[in-house]
Amino acid sequence: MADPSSTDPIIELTGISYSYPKEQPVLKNLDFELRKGERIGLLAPNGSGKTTLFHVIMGLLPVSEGSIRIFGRKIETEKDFVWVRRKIGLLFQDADDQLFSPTVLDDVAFGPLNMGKTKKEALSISRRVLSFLGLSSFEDRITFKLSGGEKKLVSLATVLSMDPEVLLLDEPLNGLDNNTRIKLISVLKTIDVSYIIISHDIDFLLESTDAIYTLNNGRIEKDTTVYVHSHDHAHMMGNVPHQHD
Amino acid sequence: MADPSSTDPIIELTGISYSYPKEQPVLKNLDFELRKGERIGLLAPNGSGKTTLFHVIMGLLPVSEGSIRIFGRKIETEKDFVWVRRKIGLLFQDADDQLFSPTVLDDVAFGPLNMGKTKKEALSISRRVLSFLGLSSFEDRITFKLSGGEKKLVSLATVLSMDPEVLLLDEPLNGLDNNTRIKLISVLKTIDVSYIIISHDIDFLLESTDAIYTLNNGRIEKDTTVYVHSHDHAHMMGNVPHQHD
Amino acid sequence: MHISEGILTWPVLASGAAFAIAGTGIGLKKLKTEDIPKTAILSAAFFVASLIHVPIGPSSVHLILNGIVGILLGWAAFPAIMVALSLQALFFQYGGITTLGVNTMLMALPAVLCHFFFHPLILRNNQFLSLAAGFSGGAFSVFLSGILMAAFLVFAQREFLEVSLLVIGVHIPVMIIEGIITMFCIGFLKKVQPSLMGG
Amino acid sequence: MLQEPFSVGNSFLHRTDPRFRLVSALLYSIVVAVLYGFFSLIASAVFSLALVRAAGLDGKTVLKRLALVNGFVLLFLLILPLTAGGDIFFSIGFLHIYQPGVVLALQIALKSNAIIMAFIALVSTMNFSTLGHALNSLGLPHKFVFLFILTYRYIFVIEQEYKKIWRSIKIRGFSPKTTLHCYKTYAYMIGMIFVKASARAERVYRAMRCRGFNGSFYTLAEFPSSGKNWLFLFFMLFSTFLIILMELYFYG
Ligand SMILES: Nc1ncnc2c1ncn2[C@@H]1O[C@H](COP(=O)(O)OP(=O)(O)OP(=O)(O)O)[C@@H](O)[C@H]1O
Ligand SMILES: Nc1ncnc2c1ncn2[C@@H]1O[C@H](COP(=O)(O)OP(=O)(O)OP(=O)(O)O)[C@@H](O)[C@H]1O
Ligand SMILES: [Mg+2]
Ligand SMILES: [Mg+2]
Repeated sequence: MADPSSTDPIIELTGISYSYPKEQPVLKNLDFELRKGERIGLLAPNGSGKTTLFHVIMGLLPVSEGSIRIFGRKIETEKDFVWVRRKIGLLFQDADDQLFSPTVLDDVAFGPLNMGKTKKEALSISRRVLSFLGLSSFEDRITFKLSGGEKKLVSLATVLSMDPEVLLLDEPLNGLDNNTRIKLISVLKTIDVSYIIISHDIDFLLESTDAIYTLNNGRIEKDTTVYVHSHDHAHMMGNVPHQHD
Repeated sequence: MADPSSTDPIIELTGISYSYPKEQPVLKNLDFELRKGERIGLLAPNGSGKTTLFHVIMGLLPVSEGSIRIFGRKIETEKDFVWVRRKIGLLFQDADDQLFSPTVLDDVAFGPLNMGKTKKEALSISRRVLSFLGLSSFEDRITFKLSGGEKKLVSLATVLSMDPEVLLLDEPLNGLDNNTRIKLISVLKTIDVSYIIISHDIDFLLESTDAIYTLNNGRIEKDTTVYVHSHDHAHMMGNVPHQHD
Repeated sequence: MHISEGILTWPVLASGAAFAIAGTGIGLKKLKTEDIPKTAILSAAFFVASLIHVPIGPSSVHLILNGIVGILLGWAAFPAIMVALSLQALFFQYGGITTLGVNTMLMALPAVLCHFFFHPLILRNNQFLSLAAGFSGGAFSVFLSGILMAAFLVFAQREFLEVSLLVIGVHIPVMIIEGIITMFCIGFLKKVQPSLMGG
Repeated sequence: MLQEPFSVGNSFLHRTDPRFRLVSALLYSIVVAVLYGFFSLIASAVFSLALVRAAGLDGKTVLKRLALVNGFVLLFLLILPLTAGGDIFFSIGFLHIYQPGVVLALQIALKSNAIIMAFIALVSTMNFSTLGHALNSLGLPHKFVFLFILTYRYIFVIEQEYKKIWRSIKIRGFSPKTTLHCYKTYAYMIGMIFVKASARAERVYRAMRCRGFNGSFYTLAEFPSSGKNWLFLFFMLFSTFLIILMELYFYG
């Protein structure tokens, strides 16, 4: 991978402030930059504004101050953000929020259709993405009835079908069982996009990103804390109840 | 702590089967026992029926077959379950489901009021529980504006204010940051109740329970798999991006 | 679709209230306690629908959805709609106390009729028939509400004739949009959660 | 999006027993709804305004609400003077402004605003748990109150589901147009809101049952029976009665 600092910035936030109506500011004069090829982790306490930051980047929350540049272009109006949303894919914190069509195929094809693809193109793109994620057999499943892990993977498919150049992943492993985690991690290793991952799981971040940032007092900071880091060893749990400390 | 196997069973399930209307059975001829003082973990894949099991114990889903005994008493009618719900507290998987009153204090006092306490008693119980959880300043916050972690703690307060003898905790750590996790774990260590915890986090279960079970094909089994278990060492992450494998 | 406070005369207000109370009484009687949460959901959805604007040409209209509420609830549409309208009055001061009866009538009566005409057709296994019934239900209920509204106005005051005609005219495009949306929505529910459609 | 800006406050009205407020609001509104005389109409508009002042509400917010609600009234104000017939008030070119139309339109405007202001001052100043409590103790059918309270709770659930689905639709490049694809998307969104909200409704109801809910509502809000409540009721009834007298004297 090329040294990121030498490549073009994809996302540039300067002096961003955001507060929910009638609340204290959540983001305060925040600066941030993501360059092509970078893979960044974001680890910060509950309520510190991580999700808010992602939603600001996508133009889902209107900032009061500061400037946003995406691929060098200044983003100001809703129309600009419509363009941004084709370049950047957001995986919501809660997979339940992402799916709304009756079947999986409908949902994955929704993005491409909005981008002006014909039905045929949209279908072939969707099938390709589903098969890449090993979800080909899911086409006709009812989205509402998928299990938590399945919903997460299909949500990722709906994002990937728009062929984004950057991914924003908001707690992608949340509530997933071990098999689904492993699958998701291997997918992240395969696809060739820049991404930012929000997670509370330091081991996962250490494994899948190149740098970890944190959010503190509404600003993004490089993370300089010492982490307790895990090394694995095998351990038998079983018929005999026993205690750990 | 007394050896649990010698104490009275609190929850006894025998031959329980449950299927959602027009679906395949989720629980099939399931047997399970929880004794006083026991602390049990339940680790099983997404969709295997863990949440369903908890809801069956609380009488929220009517079983078609099998028998339920709580504190030795045979539970059959809705009236029996009303009694059960005073003894057993359920923390829902999704905190959004649990909070429905406008303010935190209203919500925490809801249970005691329904149990026939006077307003004054209900208030003093609620304040006591909130202060025990370090949430005293939350009293007048609007429940649906809390952050994810705050909602979880307040949900726990609504359960504890009913003074249950057993807790059923459905993925209590889900989406919580490290500080909130530590807080919750320390609360679990302080309170003197038996509990069952559903979680996908093996480290957490190893630390806070005495035995781990799994759900397989609709039945509960003692878990005999070998777990990769973590030992901690300090690790510095910081200004210099670096890679792990 | 509301008639505001202060427009109708007392005989119209009183008879509207009387009919609405009767309808709500029947609805409550038929409503089983364990079905109240489901009814409340539809009532809340009816409330929120009025905040959703759909585009039509360069302009937009807000949704009404009394057709689908009626199809799914039957007589329970009366209490559901009355509750939703009370809350709208509480939150936005749309409608109001004295017009609650009239407004409930003009929304709920078409909804209940819709249930009796179209629900059996929608339950059929014939895809085309159920979609057609969905469209007709959505369009019919809005149309009838428009007619009822006009009728209430004209009963109150002969001079309201022109306003009434305008009201009916405005509702024609809304009718078509509600028809289309109800149709797709029924298709969605039949596929995703048939149990919501009742049996 | 959904807010109850008037329910917070500590005015005398906020502290009055909600049952007394509801009953007096109902009686007062019914009386105003049937007024015709300008004297009594203006008097009641002034009285309602005084109530709003007494409730100590933010004037700007109240005005915004009134402006919104007056849309329908505006329709009458614009059309009636042109179409009502009868005596011509004055003419602009070929446009005749009819006197009965002007009178009717003005009556409507005054009545509407008087009733709405009273409603804001007396009823919108309750939060929902007090309102539910009031409805309960006024003897409304149990099922109705239960439905009312649950609906209130679910409005926020549905609003949240709506916002979330809408976000998801937006990030996938959707922009509303008059096309079938667009209407279908709206229909799917509404269908999904129904389905998800029902599932959540079911779970919230379970959570309520877990905490011993059995259909009756208790509230922490205290409204001790005090002479002040009765004094308030008497004052409201007396004012309403005065307005009736005015109507009879000047119009009847
Ligand atoms: N719609 C909203 N209205 C008002 N305040 C909000 C809203 N959404 C979030 N907040 C508040 O903004 C702050 C930041 O929320 P955000 O969801 O961005 O946090 P987060 O870092 O993603 O937390 P978590 O780890 O729990 O997901 C919190 O204090 C939260 O309570
Ligand atoms: N209301 C429902 N109607 C129909 N099927 C349901 C319903 N709720 C759950 N199921 C199905 O029952 C099965 C078990 O669900 P349950 O929620 O108990 O799983 P779980 O083990 O808690 O999973 P997770 O780890 O994702 O929380 C799943 O296949 C699920 O799709
Ligand atoms: Mg978040
Ligand atoms: Mg679960």
